[in-house]
Amino acid sequence: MSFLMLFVLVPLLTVIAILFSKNIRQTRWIAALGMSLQLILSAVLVVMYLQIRAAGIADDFVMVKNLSWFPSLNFNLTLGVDGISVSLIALTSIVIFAGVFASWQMESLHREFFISLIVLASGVFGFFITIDLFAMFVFYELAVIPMYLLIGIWGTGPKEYSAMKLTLMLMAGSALIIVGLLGIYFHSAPEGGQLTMNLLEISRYKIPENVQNFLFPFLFVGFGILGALFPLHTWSPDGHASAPTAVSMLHAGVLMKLGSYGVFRIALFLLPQAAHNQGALFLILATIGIVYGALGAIMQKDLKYINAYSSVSHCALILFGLLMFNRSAIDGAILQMISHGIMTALFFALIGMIYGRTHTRMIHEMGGLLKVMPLLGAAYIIGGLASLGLPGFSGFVAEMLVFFGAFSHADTFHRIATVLAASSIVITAVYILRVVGIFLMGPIKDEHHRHLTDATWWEKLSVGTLLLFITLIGMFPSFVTETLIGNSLAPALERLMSNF
Amino acid sequence: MISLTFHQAVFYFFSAVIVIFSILTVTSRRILRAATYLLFVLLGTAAFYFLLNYTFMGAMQITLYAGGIVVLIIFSILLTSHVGDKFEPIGAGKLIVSLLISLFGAGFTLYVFLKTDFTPSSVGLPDASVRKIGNALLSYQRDGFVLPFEVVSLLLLAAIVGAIVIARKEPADNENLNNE
Amino acid sequence: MNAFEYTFLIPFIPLLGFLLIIFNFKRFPKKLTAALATSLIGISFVLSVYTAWQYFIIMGPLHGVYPKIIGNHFEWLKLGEHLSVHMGTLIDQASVMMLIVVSTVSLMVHIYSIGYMHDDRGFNRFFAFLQLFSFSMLSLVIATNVFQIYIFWELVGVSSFLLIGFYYEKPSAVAASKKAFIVTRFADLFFLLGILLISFHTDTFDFISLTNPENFERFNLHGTTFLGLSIPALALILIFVGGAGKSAMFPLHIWLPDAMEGPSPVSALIHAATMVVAGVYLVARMFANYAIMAPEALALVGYVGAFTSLFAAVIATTQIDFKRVLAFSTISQIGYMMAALGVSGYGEEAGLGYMASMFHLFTHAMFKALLFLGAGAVIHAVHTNSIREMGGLRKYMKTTHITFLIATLAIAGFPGLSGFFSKDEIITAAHQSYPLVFYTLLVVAGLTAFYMFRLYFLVFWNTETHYHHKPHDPGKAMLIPLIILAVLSIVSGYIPFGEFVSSDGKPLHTHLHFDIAIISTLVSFVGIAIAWFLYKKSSDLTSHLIARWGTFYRWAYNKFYIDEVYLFITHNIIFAYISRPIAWFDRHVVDGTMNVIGWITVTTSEKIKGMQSGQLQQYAFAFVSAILVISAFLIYYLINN
Amino acid sequence: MWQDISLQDVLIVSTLMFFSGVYGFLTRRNLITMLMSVELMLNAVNINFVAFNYFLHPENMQGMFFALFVVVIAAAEASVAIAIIIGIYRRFKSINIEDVSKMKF
Repeated sequence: MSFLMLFVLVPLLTVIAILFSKNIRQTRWIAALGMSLQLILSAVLVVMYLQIRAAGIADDFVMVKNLSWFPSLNFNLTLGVDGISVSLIALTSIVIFAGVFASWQMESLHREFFISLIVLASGVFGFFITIDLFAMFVFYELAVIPMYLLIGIWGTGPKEYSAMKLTLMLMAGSALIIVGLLGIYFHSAPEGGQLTMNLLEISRYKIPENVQNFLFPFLFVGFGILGALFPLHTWSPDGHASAPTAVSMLHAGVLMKLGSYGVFRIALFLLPQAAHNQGALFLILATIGIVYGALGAIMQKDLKYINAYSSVSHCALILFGLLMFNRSAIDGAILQMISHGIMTALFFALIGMIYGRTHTRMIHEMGGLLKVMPLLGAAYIIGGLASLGLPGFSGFVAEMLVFFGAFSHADTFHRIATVLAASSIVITAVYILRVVGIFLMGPIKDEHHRHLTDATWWEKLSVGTLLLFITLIGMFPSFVTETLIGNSLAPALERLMSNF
Repeated sequence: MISLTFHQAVFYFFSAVIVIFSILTVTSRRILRAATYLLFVLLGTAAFYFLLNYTFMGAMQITLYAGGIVVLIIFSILLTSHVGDKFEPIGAGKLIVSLLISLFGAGFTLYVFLKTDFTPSSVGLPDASVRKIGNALLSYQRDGFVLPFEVVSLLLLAAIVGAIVIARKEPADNENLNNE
Repeated sequence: MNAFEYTFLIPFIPLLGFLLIIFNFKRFPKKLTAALATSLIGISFVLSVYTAWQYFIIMGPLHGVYPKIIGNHFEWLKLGEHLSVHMGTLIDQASVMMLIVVSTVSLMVHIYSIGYMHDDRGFNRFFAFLQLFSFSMLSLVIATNVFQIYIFWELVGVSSFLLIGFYYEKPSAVAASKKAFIVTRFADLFFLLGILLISFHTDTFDFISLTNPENFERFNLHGTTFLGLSIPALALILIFVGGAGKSAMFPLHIWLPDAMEGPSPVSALIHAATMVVAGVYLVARMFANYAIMAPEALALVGYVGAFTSLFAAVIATTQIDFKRVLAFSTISQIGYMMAALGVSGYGEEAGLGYMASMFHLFTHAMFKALLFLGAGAVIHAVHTNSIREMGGLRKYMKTTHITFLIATLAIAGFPGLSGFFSKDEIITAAHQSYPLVFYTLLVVAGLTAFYMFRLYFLVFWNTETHYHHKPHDPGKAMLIPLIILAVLSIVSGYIPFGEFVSSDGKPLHTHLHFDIAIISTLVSFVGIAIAWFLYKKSSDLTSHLIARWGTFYRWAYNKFYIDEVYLFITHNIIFAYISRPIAWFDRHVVDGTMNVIGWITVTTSEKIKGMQSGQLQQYAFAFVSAILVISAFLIYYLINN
Repeated sequence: MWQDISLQDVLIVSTLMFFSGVYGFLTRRNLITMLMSVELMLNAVNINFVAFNYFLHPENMQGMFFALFVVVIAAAEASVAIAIIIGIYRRFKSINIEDVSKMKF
C-alpha cells in the first residue's frame, strides 16, 4: 500500500460515502470533507516530497511502487511522482476543493453530480501518480468519460451538442494516444527483452528515430487536443460554455493540463528527437493558438466564451513553452499549467456565481455589478489582472519564464514566434479590461440586478482559496519553479538537449 | 409415345397440383382463397408421402398441417380480415424484383439439382412402418430419437405457453401506449 | 554590511497600509483610514529624507564619485543559467532623489485627499489604492535591476488603472482607465522585448553591472538585427518605447489627457509628479547605456521629447478643460525632460542635460503637483471642469489663488522660481549640441508661459461667472499641502542639484547661464504678456484670433485627431477586420470543419440506419439475395475446383 | 416403384414450391399470407428431406424423422406466429407488414 494510492482511494471512498447520503446537506458535506482531506493529503505529499529531496535522493521519480496489473502484457500500476506531478496533484486538489464549494447549491441529482465530479477528479489524480503509460491512459479515460455525463446532464444551453462534441473530440484524441502508446510499447525493448509501458524503463533505451518521427504526431496531437492545440480547440468554447460551474473549473483548470502534461511527460520525454524534428511545426500552431485565442476572445459576448478562448490562448502558451526545449521555458510552461489552472478555475467559479444571480452570461446585459457585489466583482478584477500577467500573481512569472526561455533561441524563427506570443499580453489586457469595463463597471444596466446579493460563505471560501494560491505563487515563485519543479526537469531536459 | 405408369401419372398429377396451387397461394388476392390453395398444396404433399410409401409421414402431414395449421390460419384470417377483402396490387418494381429473385433462385437451384449426379441407393425400399417409427422415436440406441423427441415436446410446451402469453388480452393501462 | 538595509521599509510600509485597509475596507472608519495611511506614508517620507541625508550629506561622494549601494536584495526568481531576478533596493543619486520626490508628493496628496475625498463613499478604497501606488512607485524607483523596474512598472500601471477608474460607475472614467492601461501595456510589450534582448546579450539585469561603462567591453553585443540597427540601439529603443508609453510621449500620449477622469489628487500624484516621469527615470537609469552604447537611440529620445513637448504645448493652448490643460502641460514638460536627456552626453560637463533633466523632474514634480492640487481645489469649489465656466476666482479663493500663481510662475520659468533654474539648465544643455532641439524648447518655453497664464487668467481673473454656491477656499487638510508645495516650488530651484545628481556620479558644478537665461526669460515674458493681453479681461480678440487660425485651432483643439486615428485603428481595423473575422473564422471554419466531420459521420450512420427500416420484406430481400449470391459463388467455386 | 419416379422430378417440384414461397414472402404484405409462404417453404424442404431419404439412403430413416420434427416444429411455430399476428393486430389494428415497422434502430 503506497501513500500515493490514497489519492485515488480517498475520492473513491468519498464516492461510496456519497452513495449512502440522505440529502443534499450530507452529500455536499461528505464531498467537502473528502476533498479537504485530499487537499491536506497533497500538502502532506508536498512536504514528504521535499523531505525526500532534502535527504539527497536524486532519482527521477520517488515513492516508486510497482503493483502488478496485467502481468501477461507487463502492464503494471507503477506509482511514482516527481516535482512536476506533485505540483499538479496539489493544483488538482486545490481546484477540486474550490469546485466542490462552488457547486454547493447543485440541487438536481446532487448525489450523482458529486459522484461524477469526484470520479473525474480521481481519474486526474490517478493520471498524475502513475508512471506506467497504460495506467496513465486508463486514468485519462476515467477522467474524460464522466465529463460527458456532467455536461450532458447538468449543463446549460446546447448541452447535448457540446457534451457530444467535447467527448468525441477527446475520444479522437484518445484514439491517437493509444496508437502512440502502443507504438512506444512495441519499441520499448529494442534488444528483445520484456516489452514494457513503464516510463522509466522505456526512457533507458532510445527509440529509433524513424519510429519516433512516426509516433510523435500521434502523441502530440492526441494530448494536444486536450491541451487545446489550434485548430483542435473548438470543443473548448462550447464545452466550457455548456458545462456546469465546477466542471468548467475542473476541466479548464486541470483536465486541459492533462494534455500538456502528457505532451511533456510522454511525447517530449520519450520522443525527444522527433520533438526536435517536428517541433517547429507545432510551435507555429502553438503561436497561432496564443494570438488567435486572445484575438478570438476580444469579440465574444458570453463570459464563458471569453474565458474559454482565453484558456485556449493560455494553454497554447504552455505548449509554446514546452516546445522551446530549455529549462526556463519548460519551467515556465509548467508553472503556467498551475497558474492557469487556478486562474481559470477562479474565473469559471466567479462566472458561475454571477450567472447564478443574474441568470445571464451576456456581458452586454449586465453592468455596474461591482457596486452590487463588490467581493465577487473585485475577485473577478483580480483574476483578470492575474490573467493578463500582472506581477505579484502567478501568471506573470510563468509568462516571463516562457518568454525568457523562448528568447534564448537567437534565430529569426524563434524570435518572431516569441514576439508574436508576447504580443498576446497586450491583447489579453484588451479583452480582460473590455469585459471588466462592460459588465462590472459603468452604470447598472438592469434594475433587477440592483438587489442581488454578494458572495456567501462557501463562495468566499472557494474564491478565496484560489486567490490565495494565485497570489502566493506569484509572490514566491521560486518555491514552485526551483524547489518543487526545478530538479525534476533535469531528466527531460537532458534527453531533449542531448540532440544538440 | 411416352409410356406412363400409374405411379407416374399419379405423381405428375400431384406435382401439377402442388406447383399450380403453390403459385396460386402466393398470387391470389383473396386471403381466404390463398389459405384454401395452401390446403391443396399441403394435401398434395401428403399424397407425395403416400406415393413414397411414407404413410405415417403422410398421415402426420394431413393431421398436423392440413388439419391443424391451416385451420389455425383460417381462424386467424377470420379474426383479422374481412372475408371479402382483396389485397392491393403489388407495386411493379417490387413485383419484378421479387419475381426475378425467385426465378433466378429457382433456376439456379434447379440447375444445381439437375447438374448433380445423384446415385440412387440400391438397398431397396425403406421400412417406414409405424412400429419401426415408434421404436426409433423412443429408442436411445443408435438410430434412436428419444432426445429430439423430448426436446420437441418441451418446445411444444414452450410454444403453447408462449402463444398464450402473446395472444392474451393486454392489461387496460397499456391502451394508451398502443396508440402512439 | 551597509547602512541602507532599512531602505526596504520605505516601500513596504505603504504595502502594509494597503493590506490593512483593503482587508478591512468595510470596517475601518474614515478617520482611522486617513490617519493610518497618512502616518504610514509619513514614515516612508521620513525614512526617505533620512536616506537622502545619510547618502548625500553624511556619506557624500567616495573618491569624488557617489557610490551605488545595494541596500538589500534577495533572489526572487531564477530565469536561466546565469540570469535571475532579484528584488532589492539600490541606493544611488537618482533613486534617492526619486525617493524624495515620490514620498513628498505622496505625503502631500495623502493629506490633501483627506479633505478632498471626505464625502466620498469610496474613501477607504481610495486610500488603499493610494498606498498601493506608493508602494509600487517607491519600489520602482529603488529597483536594483531592470526586471524589478518592469515588475513595479506594471504595478504602478495597475494602480493608475484602479485610480483612474475610481469612479467606476462613470462610463467615461471606465473608458479612460481602460485606455490608460492598454496604451501603457502596449508600450510595456516593447519594454519587455527590450529587456529580453538586452539581458540576452549582457546576461544581467542589474543596473550596477549593466550601466557600468567598464563592463561594456565584456558584453556580447554582436549580431544582426533588423533595420540595420545595432543590438544595443534596438534594445534601448524598445526600452524607450516602454518609457514613452508611461511618460506619454508622442504618439503614445493619448491616454494621459483622458486619465484626468480620476480624482484630482490622483492626477497630481500619478499623472503629474511621479508615475508619468517613470519613463524619464528609466532612460536616466540606463543613461550610460544610451549615451555610450547607442547614441542614435539617445538622439531619438531627444527628438521625440522635443517634438512631444512642442506638440503638447500647442494643444494645451486650445483646451478648455482645466485638468486637460494641465495634462498637456505635463506631457509637454516631460517631453522637456526627455529632450534634456537626449541632448546630454555622459560624464562631466557633457552630462549637463542629464542633470538638468533630473532637476526639472524634481522641480516639475513640486509645481505640477501643486497645480493639480490647486485645480482640484478649484474644481471642488465650483463643480465644473470647464474653464469657460470659471473666472474671477481670486476674490473667493485667496490662498488657492496665490499658491496657484506661484506654481504658474514656476512652470512659466519666472526668474527666481524653481522652474526657471531647471529649465535654464535644459535649454543650456540643448544649446550646446542640438540647435533644432534648442529652438524647439525655446518656443515651448514661450508657449508654456502663454497657456499657463491663459489658464490662470481665465480661472482667477476674467469675467466672473455666476456661481450657484459661493466658491471658497478649501479646508485645512487641502490648504496645507498647497502651501507646503508652494514653498517647495520656490525653494527647490536653489538646491545645487548638480552636486547631488549627475550622469556619472561625480558632482557637477553648475552655474546660471545668463545669456541663455535672459533669452528664455524674455520668451516667457512674451508668452505671459500675450496671455495677459488676451485673457486678463474678457475680450473678443480671442475669438477673432480663433477665427483667423480656424483650421489650425480646430486641429489643435481636437488634439490633432490622434485619438481618432487610434480609435480607427483599434476599432475599425483590429476589432472589425481581425478580431471579429477570427471569431467568425473560429465559429464557422475551424469549428465548421469539426462539425462537417461530425455531420458526415451522422449522415453516413443515418443512411446505414435507413437500411434497418423495420420493413421485414426489405430484410427478406437482402437475405434472399445475399444467400443466392453467396451460394452462387460457392457453387461456382466448387464446380471450378 | 422408385424406378418410375426419379429424384430429380421430386426436386423440381419442391424447388418450384420453395421459390413460390419465397416469392410470396417477398411480395405479400399480409402477415398471414407471409406465414403461409413460410409454410410453403417448409413443406418444400420437407419433401426434399423425405425424397433424399427415400432415394439415396433408404437404409436409415434420418431424413424422414427430420421432416417429422420439422412438421411438429412448424406447428409450434405457426401457433406462436399466429399468436403474435393477433397481438400485432390488436396493437396496430392491422396486419399489414408495412405498418408494422416499429422494430428498427
